[in-house]
Amino acid sequence: MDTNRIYKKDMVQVFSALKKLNISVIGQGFDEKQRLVFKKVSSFQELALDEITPLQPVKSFLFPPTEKVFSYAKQDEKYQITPETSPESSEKKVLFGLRPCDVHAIEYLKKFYDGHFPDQPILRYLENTIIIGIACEHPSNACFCTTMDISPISSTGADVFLTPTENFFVIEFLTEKGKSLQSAFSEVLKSSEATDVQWKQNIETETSKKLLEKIEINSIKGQINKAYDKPLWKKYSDVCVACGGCTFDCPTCTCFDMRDVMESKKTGYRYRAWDSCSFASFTLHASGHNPRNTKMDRLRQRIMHKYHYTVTNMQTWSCTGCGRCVRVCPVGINTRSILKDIKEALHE
Amino acid sequence: MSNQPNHYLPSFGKILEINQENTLIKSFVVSAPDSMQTAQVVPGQFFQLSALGYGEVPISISEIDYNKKTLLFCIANTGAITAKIHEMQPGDEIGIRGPYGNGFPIAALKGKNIVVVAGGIGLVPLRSIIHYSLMNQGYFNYMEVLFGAKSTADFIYREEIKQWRLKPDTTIKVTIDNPEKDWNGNVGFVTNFLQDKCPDHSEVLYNIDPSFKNTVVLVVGPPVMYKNVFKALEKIEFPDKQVFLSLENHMKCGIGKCGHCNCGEKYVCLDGPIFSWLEMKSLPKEY
Amino acid sequence: MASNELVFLFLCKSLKRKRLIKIIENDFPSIKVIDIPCIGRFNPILAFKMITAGAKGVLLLGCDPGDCHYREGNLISERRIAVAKETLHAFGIQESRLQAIWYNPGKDKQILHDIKKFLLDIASLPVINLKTTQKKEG
Amino acid sequence: MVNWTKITDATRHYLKQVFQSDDLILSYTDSHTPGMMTPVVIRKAEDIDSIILNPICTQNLAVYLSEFFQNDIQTGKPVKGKWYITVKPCDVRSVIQMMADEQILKEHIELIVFDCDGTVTNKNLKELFKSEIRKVDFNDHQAKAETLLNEELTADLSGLYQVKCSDREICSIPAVNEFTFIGERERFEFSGTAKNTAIIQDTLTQEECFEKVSAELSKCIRCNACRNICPACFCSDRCVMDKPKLSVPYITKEITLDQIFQYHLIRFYHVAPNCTACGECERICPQGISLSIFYKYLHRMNKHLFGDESGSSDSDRQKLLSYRFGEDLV
Repeated sequence: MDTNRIYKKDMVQVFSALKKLNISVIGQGFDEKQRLVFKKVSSFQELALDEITPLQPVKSFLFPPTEKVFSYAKQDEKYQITPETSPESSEKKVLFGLRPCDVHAIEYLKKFYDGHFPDQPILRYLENTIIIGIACEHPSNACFCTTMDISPISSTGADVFLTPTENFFVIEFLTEKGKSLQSAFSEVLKSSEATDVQWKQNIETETSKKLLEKIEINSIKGQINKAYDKPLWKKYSDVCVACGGCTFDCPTCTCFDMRDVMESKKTGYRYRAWDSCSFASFTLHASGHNPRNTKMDRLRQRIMHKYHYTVTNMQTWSCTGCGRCVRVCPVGINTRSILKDIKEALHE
Repeated sequence: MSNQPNHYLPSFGKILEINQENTLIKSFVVSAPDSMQTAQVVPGQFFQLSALGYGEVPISISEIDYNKKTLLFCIANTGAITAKIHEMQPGDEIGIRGPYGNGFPIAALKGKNIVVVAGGIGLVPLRSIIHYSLMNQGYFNYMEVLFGAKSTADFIYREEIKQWRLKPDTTIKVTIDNPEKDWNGNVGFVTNFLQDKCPDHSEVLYNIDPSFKNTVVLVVGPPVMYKNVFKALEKIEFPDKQVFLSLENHMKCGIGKCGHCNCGEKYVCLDGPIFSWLEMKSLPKEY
Repeated sequence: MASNELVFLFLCKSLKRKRLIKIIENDFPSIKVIDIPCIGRFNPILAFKMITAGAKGVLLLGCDPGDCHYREGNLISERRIAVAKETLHAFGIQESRLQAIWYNPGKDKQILHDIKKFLLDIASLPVINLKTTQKKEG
Repeated sequence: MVNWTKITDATRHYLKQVFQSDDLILSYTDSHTPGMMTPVVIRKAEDIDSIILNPICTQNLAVYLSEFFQNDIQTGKPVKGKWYITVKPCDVRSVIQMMADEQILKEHIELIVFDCDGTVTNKNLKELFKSEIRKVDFNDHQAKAETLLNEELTADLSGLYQVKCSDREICSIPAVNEFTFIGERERFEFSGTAKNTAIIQDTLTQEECFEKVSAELSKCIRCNACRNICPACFCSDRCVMDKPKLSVPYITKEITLDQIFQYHLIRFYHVAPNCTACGECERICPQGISLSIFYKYLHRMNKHLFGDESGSSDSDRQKLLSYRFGEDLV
């Protein structure tokens, strides 16, 4: 693998080169209220790479919270349909400095929205996105990526991968898409030294010291549905307030709702908006029957979907251990403890 | 990737004919949009119909005319969107996406005895298979339709049922839940037909094929009804892989993305809506 | 009249409405009149929706307290409107955009005078059309 | 000054004495999420020892009450036994208001109020320690934390309490209901430093206020979290926000500024008469919207308009639902 060095002081040039190529950069930084978010950044200084990953996932730039699907107009008793393609979807963008967990989440989104019936609007977003991953040095106290088989230095899924050191990044161009960016970096790329291989390893050892203890759940992979009838769900659903925060802040949650809006007698549009399996209305039939009638059913559905159903359907966890659900939960339900409890319940 | 078609855009069919089946249900004959390949539509599949400005609902196909390229939908007025569809007139355009879902395993049903168990509006998706048997004489060995409704007012397809009765190798049995004055037919739930002690019990299960080897049961109805049908079938030890059911979960996209119809590992819109009883046993009880 | 000058007027059915509506529609083309069975049936949620979508104001015309055909419809709504106005104020939206006036049926002159006053009250207020306001990134 | 170990022990001790089978306890326990407690429903006497009380017991347990009662209505079983609920002084009002609104049966509820100097959220803790923490313990105003690299940190909590804890009025317990007080003092008195946080509706002009509100609300992602945690929002699945059967809905699910405004206007209008300013909506918001700018104003409005504060009486239903002929209007 070709590795190079790029000095942090030279990043100014990279950013102006990207601007010239009409590529916008999205990365984590502080907004005007000093909240850590993913946002459009115009300079390297705006990035806050030394913080933990923001609570709101980067998914909203690829799968917008609300998006028009099409608009319609009725003329002479005939409908005209115009598909709505938001300009952002065809805009070339770089996601700068995504942690391995978030990179994996985008990999999952790609896999999920493709398939027999590809979701064309979202795939267009993904197609125009180049991911620059970064080795994770700053885990939060809720992170459990190693539990989900993701190493803090894993570069799978990224187009370009950075390993941060004090003054420079060790940079690897991994895919064709990533190599298309090379021209923006070319002027400031410095050749790397033999010792640069070591940096990644250093970060792994340093970060794993900070991470919480890994739960070995590979031994129960594919068998989690056996815990379906165990009493552990009641314990968590008793206190769950079904706020939906965990699903809205999850980088791999994919569900949405589609509804229509009538603007006038003859025009209107259909939009889609994020939806959450935590809500009772999610599965409610028109007849009033609700397949998942209790909060327990809905909490179990979320966990089962992430740790069992996608494992059988797509051979992957749909969880990256980013810890956002733990950080956002207002009543302190810890997904990590649920996994622990499942494991215990299965070994009884 | 992005040059692929956008599956969320509906095409349009024209409503040719509307019949009031009963107070709640209307049937709509819709000409299929040109882009749709009607030859591939299988009984048991469903379409996403939209009343633009109100929304979209999944509706099972109840009859396909392969020659005229028309589709028949029977729609109950239960919500805002179906109410709007009910207001439509012949000549109006209706948004259609589909067909989606797997449909009944028609090939595997060839030469079998078919027992159709329908509760109320559940007859709608099953009508497509009854119609299929009318169009393809001799495709099935014997067909028996067991239909249960709340009252005589809930009957649908009155004319068609008369025609079905005339057909050889076909029995139709009808029952209502509540006794009524002018009704001298069966009273009770549709599950009664499956029980031995019922005087008018199922022809196929008890006389034609008591070994159940060459018989398939197709069930559609509300959750309470099919759960009871399963119980009745369990009692007579009917093999579970020969029972098929159409699930009706809440759906939004129809193509396995929106997540509403997810039940266990299956997405009802992709892997269903037709499931065998055997498959259903492996699913969590969330239907 | 341009739609950005829109004012909605909800009218209680018990007021002699046919003649009144005609006069109002003649005199004030910016007003869209909607009649409802009783002002007590008016849900302030509608007013929120109208005001945030570009209507300048919402005016309710109901019967005098005590005169209500349904006994206490207008009294209940007075409370609702008081809370709704405060809610608007909490969001930084001028509470004068939502007003209720109570009348004896027949006093048309007084009604027209007060409608004029209401229109004058809100004349200087800007139109809030959040539908066209873009949401900020983030 | 509150000694948390003593309070926890005293609570456990008291509950062990009174608890009988069929009773139910709502309290707090460790969540395994650093800096966060989790509510717990205790149905067995041996679980009482899992109760832990400390300044990060931020959740308002009142929100669970209506749901448990609803469940009982659903199953048709009568409410058996007593319900013990350990609450902070600020949450007492929420419970009382729910009693007044006939959401819960007062004869089944026993309130156990524990002493409190103020609560801190995990956001506050992060500000305090300026690093990710693995574990945190409390005593008096002192917090002792372990970082991810197992370094020990200690810090003083006073002055860092939640926004709502700066309001003396919210803490005072209305003298309408019987309750058991657990603490070293005779009765609860607010001892924190009251920061008089001004309400923006007073300090800013209306235009500035609207600007500020728009800026705050534009971050909303319509996740409904503020509705679902609100003890005053007890409509649960009958909420107007997700009524699917309305052909022309009052509100769509879009996340555009007009729908966000509509959502919050509807929500605050609906809860205005029974909001007790418990501050849960602000704490829970995943987008960090300071919803206190609304509830503070509406809480005060309630007092001005209707004369008494919500949550100060367990028999007066909220004013919008309880009009009686001949009563003063506002």
